[in-house]
Amino acid sequence: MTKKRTGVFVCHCGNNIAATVDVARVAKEMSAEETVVYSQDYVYMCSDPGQNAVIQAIKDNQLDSVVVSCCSPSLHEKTFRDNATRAGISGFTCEIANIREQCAWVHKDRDVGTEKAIKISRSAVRRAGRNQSLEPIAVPVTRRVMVIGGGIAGIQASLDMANAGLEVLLVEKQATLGGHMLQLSETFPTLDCSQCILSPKMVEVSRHPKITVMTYCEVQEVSGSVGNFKAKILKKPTFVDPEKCKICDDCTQVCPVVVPNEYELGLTARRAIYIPYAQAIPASYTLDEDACLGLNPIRCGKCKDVCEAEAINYDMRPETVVEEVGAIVVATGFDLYGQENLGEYGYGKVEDVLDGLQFERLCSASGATSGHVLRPSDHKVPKDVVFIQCAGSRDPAQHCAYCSKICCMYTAKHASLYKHHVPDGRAYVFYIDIRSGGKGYEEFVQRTMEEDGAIYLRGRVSKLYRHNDKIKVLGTDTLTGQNVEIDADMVVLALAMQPSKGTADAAKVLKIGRDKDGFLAEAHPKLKPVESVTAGIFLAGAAQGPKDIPETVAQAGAAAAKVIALLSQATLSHAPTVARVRRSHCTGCEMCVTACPYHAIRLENGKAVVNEVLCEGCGSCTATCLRAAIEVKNATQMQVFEMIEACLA
Amino acid sequence: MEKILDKQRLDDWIAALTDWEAFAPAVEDGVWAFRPVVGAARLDHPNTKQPPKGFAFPQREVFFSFEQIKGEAPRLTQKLPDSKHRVVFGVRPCDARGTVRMDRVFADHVDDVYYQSRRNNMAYVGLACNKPPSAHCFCLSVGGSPVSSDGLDVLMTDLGDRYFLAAITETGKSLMTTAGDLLKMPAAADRKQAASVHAEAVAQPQRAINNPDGAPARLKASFKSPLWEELAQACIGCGICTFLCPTCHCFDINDEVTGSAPLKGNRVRTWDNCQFPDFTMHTSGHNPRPTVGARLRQRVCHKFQYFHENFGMHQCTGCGRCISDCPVGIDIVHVVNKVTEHAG
Amino acid sequence: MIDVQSIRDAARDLLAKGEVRAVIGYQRGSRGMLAEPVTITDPEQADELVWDATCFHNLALYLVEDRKALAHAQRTPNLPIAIVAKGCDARAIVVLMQEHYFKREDVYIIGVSCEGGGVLVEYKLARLLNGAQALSAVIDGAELVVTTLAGEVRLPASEVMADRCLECREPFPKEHNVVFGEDQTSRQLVAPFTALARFEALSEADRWAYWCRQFERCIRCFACRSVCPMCYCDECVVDSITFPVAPETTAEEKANRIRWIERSAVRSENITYHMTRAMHLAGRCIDCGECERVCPVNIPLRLLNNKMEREAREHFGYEPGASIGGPSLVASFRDDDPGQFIR
Amino acid sequence: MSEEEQAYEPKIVAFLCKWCSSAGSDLAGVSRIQYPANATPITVPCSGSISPLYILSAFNKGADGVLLSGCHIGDCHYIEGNYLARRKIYLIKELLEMVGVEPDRFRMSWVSAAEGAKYAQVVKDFVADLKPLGPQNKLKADRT
Repeated sequence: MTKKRTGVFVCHCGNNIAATVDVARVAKEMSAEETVVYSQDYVYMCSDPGQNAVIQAIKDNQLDSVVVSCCSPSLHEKTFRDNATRAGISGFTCEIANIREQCAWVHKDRDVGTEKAIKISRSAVRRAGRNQSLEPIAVPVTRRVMVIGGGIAGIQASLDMANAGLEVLLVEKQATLGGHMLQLSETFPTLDCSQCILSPKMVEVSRHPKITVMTYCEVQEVSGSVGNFKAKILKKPTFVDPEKCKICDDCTQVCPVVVPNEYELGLTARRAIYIPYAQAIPASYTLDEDACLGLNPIRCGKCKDVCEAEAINYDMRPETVVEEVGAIVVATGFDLYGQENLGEYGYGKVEDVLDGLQFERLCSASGATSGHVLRPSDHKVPKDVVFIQCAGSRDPAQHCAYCSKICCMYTAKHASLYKHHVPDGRAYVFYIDIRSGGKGYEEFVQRTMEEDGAIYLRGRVSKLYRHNDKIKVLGTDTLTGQNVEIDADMVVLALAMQPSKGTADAAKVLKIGRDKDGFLAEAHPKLKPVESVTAGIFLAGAAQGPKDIPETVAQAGAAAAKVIALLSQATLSHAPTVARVRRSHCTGCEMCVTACPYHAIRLENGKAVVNEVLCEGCGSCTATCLRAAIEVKNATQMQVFEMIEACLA
Repeated sequence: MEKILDKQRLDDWIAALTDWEAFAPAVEDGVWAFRPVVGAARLDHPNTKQPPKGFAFPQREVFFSFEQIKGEAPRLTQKLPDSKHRVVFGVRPCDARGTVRMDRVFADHVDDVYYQSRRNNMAYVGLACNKPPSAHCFCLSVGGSPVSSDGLDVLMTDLGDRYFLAAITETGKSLMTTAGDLLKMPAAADRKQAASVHAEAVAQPQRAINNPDGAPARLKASFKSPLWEELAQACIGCGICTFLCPTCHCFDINDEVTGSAPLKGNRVRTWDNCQFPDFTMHTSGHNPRPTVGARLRQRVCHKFQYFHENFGMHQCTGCGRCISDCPVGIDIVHVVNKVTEHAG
Repeated sequence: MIDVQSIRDAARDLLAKGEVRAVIGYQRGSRGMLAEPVTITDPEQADELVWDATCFHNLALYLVEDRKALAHAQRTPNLPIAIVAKGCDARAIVVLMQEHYFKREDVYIIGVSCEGGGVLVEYKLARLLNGAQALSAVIDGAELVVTTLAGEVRLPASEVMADRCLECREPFPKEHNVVFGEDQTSRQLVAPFTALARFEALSEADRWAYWCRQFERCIRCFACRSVCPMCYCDECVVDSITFPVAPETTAEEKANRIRWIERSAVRSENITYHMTRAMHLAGRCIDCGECERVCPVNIPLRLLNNKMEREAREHFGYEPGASIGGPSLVASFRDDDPGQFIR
Repeated sequence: MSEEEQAYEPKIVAFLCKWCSSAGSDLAGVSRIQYPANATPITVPCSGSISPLYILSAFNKGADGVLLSGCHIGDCHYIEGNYLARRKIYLIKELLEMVGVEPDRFRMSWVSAAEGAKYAQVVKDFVADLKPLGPQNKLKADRT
C-alpha cells in the first residue's frame, strides 16, 4: 500500500477554539504524523477563503485524505467533504476532528485543552490514514409502487401516488376493495355514512389509469431491495369474468349452497357464488371454491347454466404473476381481537353478545336488518343494551397491554346510534377511562351522554350470563362503589384492535419487523413513523398500530409522500460506508445475519453477502462477528484500534 | 571434587551463595516451576513442568528498542540481558543434557549474544533421578542416564538424609568451595552408597526407543511414509510438546510497536513452535507443512535426524514431557519406534 | 453401564453397510490406560474402540478438523461421518450446527450417556491409588472400577471425576442418531456453577491476585483454543498474521493485521487473549472443560467460561447447545435484558 | 482526597455513538458546560458496533478507564444496535469484574442528543471515581 498523503487543517474558529487550544501547536504536532504531508491552521476554516485553502492544498500537495480539526461534524462535515470532492478526491476520505464542542468549549485550561485537541486530531488522522476512497452507491429505480391492502389506507395511498404520476399496483386479498371501513355504518364524530365517503374513492381507484387493482390476490414472495423489488403475486380464481358479469344476481338465486356471510360478520348468509356487497369493486361475482359443490356441471353447474352473460368459467386456475416495483406500501389493516379469547364475556356462548363490527352491520341501512337495530336471536328491538369498552385492551395480564385507541369513540358512536334508532331504549356503557383526544371527539362523547342519554358506568363487567331471554350483566360502578346488575337484551363488546392476519403474513413475506404486539414496526418511533426498517417499504394504517380513519388517511398520505419523494429520482444514492465481507474469513455462522437490524446480510454458498443498498453501516455485524470477517468501510476495526492508540499515546 | 551435604544444610549453602540469585523447584497451583528461593528449598519434586531452558533462552527477549522521528534515520538501542549470576538447583539430568544441545545451537555459526550472555552467567546444580520422575522417562535410550552429569556444574545425589555432591565444572567447584565448612568430605561408605544408588537408578525400568542409533537413517528413508498422518491423526496443533521441551529452540522475531509519532517500539524474540499451523505459513498463502502429519514429522525428524546430522547427537533427552502432557496421547517413543520399524 | 461391544457393533455396522465414511471414537493409546481419539474407516478397526472414564476428549473437534480437511481438498462427501459423543460433545455438535459449520445430515451421532458418572481426573485417581498403577478405569453407576496390578479397586466415582462432570447438567446426548446408556440427566452430584460461586465469593483483590498468578503462568501454547471445537476459526483474532489467504486477499490485508495482542507471553497479553476467548465463547461454550484439562500450567479456564455461561443462563435465558435453530447469544437480545448497570 | 490523587489524571477512552451520545457531548459544548478533559472521545456509528475487543484493547494500551455511551433503549438510530450492545457489554463488564478489575474502571451510559448536561456529569463522575483507584496496571501492557 502506498502511504497516505493526508492534509490537516486546524481551525481557530475565531477565538472559539483558539482561546483554549494552541491551534498552531496542534498543526505542528500533526505534521509529525507518518501520513501527514501538509498541515496548517487558519482563523475560519469554513469561510470561503478557508475552504478554498483546503481545495488548493489538496491540489498542490496531491493530498488523498483530509482532516479538519474544527467544530462538530454535524455542522461542517458535509462542507469539507464537498470541498474534497471539488478538489477531485473522494469526500469520504475527509474526517472531522471535533475540537470545539468536544474540547475548546468545555475546557478552560489551555494546556489541557491543547493536549486533548492533539489527541482528538491525531485520532482523526489515524482514521483518515485508513479511509478508502468511496463513491456513493447509485441504484436505478423502478417507478412503480405496490400497495398491499385495499382498505381506506391502501386506497388513499394509491390515489395520492397515482395522482403524482406513479404507476400503482393495489393488491387486495378479499374479493372487493374497501376493508373494514366498508362495514361501518356511520363514522364518528360527524356521523356521516361510511360507505358514502368511501365508495367514491373506491370508484376513483378502479377508474384511475395509473392504478391496477388486483383483488382476490395475495403477495407470496418479495425479493430485491429498495428501488427494485420483485413481487410474486397469486391471483386466486374467482371463476367469474368481471368483464362479462352483468351483476344480474341470477346466479345466487339458483345456487344451492348457503354459508355465513363474512361481510355481514355471519349475521346473514350468502351463497357459494356471491358479491360481497352491492357496490363491490370490482363489480363482479366470486365463486367461493371451498363452498361450491364442485365446479363441475355434473355435480351442480346451476349458476353456469343460468348465466346469460356466460361470465362463469369453471376452468379458471390460480395464476402467479411477477411484478417489479420500486417501493411497497403495507396497508394490511387490523382484525378485531380474537373473540374466542374473551370467554368471560360469553362471546360465542351467550346469544346476543356482539362485537363492534356486528353492531355496525345492525345499524347499517345496507345491513341484514336494513338499518333496524334488532337483536339477532329473536329479531326483537333490544331495549337495554350494554356496551363494554376495553374488551381485550389495556389488560396486560390476560389480553392486550395496549389501548386500542378508537373504542371509546366508536362505543360512544354506537350508543348514540342506538339511541337514535331506539329512542326509548337504554344504553349502558362500561368504561375504564374515556379517551377522546381528537377534533370534535370530546364534544361527541359529551353529546352522547347528555343529549342522547347514554348511561356511562365507570367500571368493569365481572360476569354476564343468559337469564331467561335476558343477559344478566354484573359489574361495579367504581365511582359510586355500587354493584350494578343489568338485565340486558344485547351486549356489544368494544373488542381490541389487533394486527390482521394479513399483517402477520405480509411481515413474513416482506421480512419487516413487528413490535411486541404484532403491529408492523416503524423504522424509528418518532422520526420515521411511516417507514419500515427495510428501505423502500412503508407503512400505512392500522397495520402499524390502532388508529382511526382520519389518522389512517393522514398516514397513508404520508407514506405516499415518502414513496413519491423516493421514486422522484432516476437513481437512488446510498452512502457507501457499508459493510464488507472478507470471504476468506467468513465461516457462514450467520451471527451477522441475525444481528443485522436491516436484513441486509444473507448467506450465499455458505458465506455472508451484504446487500449494500439495505445496509446502513451501523456496524452491529462487526461487533458480533467473532473473526472480523465483516466490517463497515471507513469505520473498520483497524481504524478504531489506531484511534484507541492515538487517544492513549 | 566430591562432598557430602547434610539435607538440613541445603538452605545454608544457598544462603552462602551471596553472589548468586538462586532458583529451585516450587509448586504453585499444582505446577512445578523453578522459582527464586524464598525460605527453604526442597528438592523433592518429580520434574518441573517446564525445563530450565528459559533461563538462557527466555520465552520473550527484547533485542533492542527503536525510535524513528519522521524524516530521520531510526535510532536503535540494544538491550542486553543483565549480568546477574543465577544458579538453578534441582535440575534433572535430562534437562541438563538439553542445555548442552541449546548451547550447540546458539553457538553454531554465530554466537547468539543474548543467549550467550545469559548462559555464561548460569550455573546448574543437578539432582540425579533415583527413580524415574515420570512414567514416560526414556533418557537411557537417547544416550542419557538418570545420573548423567552432562551439562551440569554440580551433580547432587540423594542419599536419604544427605546429598552426595560432585563438582563437574570449575563453576561447580567454586559453588561448592563457597559453601566452606557446610560441605564435608565424603566417607568411603558415602561413595559406595552413591555408586549403588546410581547403579539402581540406571537399572530402573524405562520406556525405550528401540533403535536410537538407526533412527536418523531410518527416518530419512521414511519421509514419505503414510504413518506420519496416521500417527498425527489426533494432533490438535497446540504448542505443549515443544514449549515444554528442553531442547526446542525455534523462535520468531517481531517488532512490538508502542507508538507511531514518533515510531517507536522493541524488536522482540519470542518462542515459536513448529506444531502451530502458521509456523511455516508463507505470505503467498502456501504452507509447505499443511497437515498435522507434516508437522509431527518435522518435530520428530528434527530431533532424531536433522539435529543428529548437524551435531552428531539426538535433540531429545528423554524427559517425556511431550508424552505426558500431550492432550491427545501423541507419544514420541511410539512414533519413533513405529516409523523406524516400518522404514523403507 | 454401557457395554463397549455395543458401540463397536454400531460402528462396525455403519462402516460395513456403507452408511458412514468414518467413525470418530476412542481407542487405547500407547500411554497406559488413557484413551485417545481415533478415526476409523475400516469395519475391522471397530474392535479397537473403547469407552471408559478416560474418554476425556471432546471429539467434536475432529468433526471440525474433518470439515477443514474436506474444504482444503475441495471435496464434498456423500456420506456422513459418525462420531461417538458424550452429553457435552453432543452439545458442542449442536452449536456447530447452529453456526452452520456442517449440517445435521452430515453427522451420525453415536451418543453415549455418562450415566451416573463422567470422566476422571488423573491426579485425583493417583492420589486415591496411593502409588498403584491403574491399568483401566470404567465407571459403573456411582463407582469407578479401577484395575491395578494388584487387582480391582472400586472407588466412589464422585471422588475421581472431573469437576465439569460433577457439575454437569446434561450427561446425556440429547441430539443423537443412536444412543447407548441410560439418561440420568436428573442426577445431582454437585450443583452447577459451584466452583464459580466459590471463586466469586473472594474479594476483588483476592480475585485479581489469583488471576494475576494464573495469567503470569500462561505460556501461550494455545492448547486451550486448539482443543476447543468452538475455536474453529482458521485465523484467531489475536494472531497477528493473516492465515487464510484467498486470491482476493490484498497485500495490505496481509501486512496490516490488527495486533490486538503481541506474541510475547506476558501477563497483559495473556489476559487479553483469555478474556477475548471467553467473550468469543459466550453462548457457545458447552462446558466440556477440555481447555482446562489440557492446560499444561493448570489455569482454571472453566471459571471464565462458566461465568459467561451462568450470566447467559440467568440473565438472558440462554442455554448453549440447546437448539440447532435458535439465534446466537450475542447476535440477539430480549427487551428485558439487564440494563441496570448502564447510567 | 489526597494530594497524590488530586495530581493524578486518569486517561479515559470514551466510545460515543454518533447519533446520540456524540451529539449529546456536542450539546454540552454548545451549552459551555465545563467538565474534566480526561476523556478523549472516539465516535463510532453505533454502540452496537463496539466490539468487546475495543474495551480490552484500550485497557491493554493503558487506559485507566473506558466509557461507552449510546442512545437510550428504544431510541437507537439503527433500531436495535443498543440492544445488542447492552447484552454484549454486560458480559464483558461481568468478565472484567470477575478477574478483579475494579468495576469503576468501566462505565456505560445512555446519553441522548438532548442530554449535554448528562454527558458532562457522566464524565465528571467517572473521573472522580477513577482518581482514588490510581493508574490502571492490571491489563496494561508493559512494553519495556
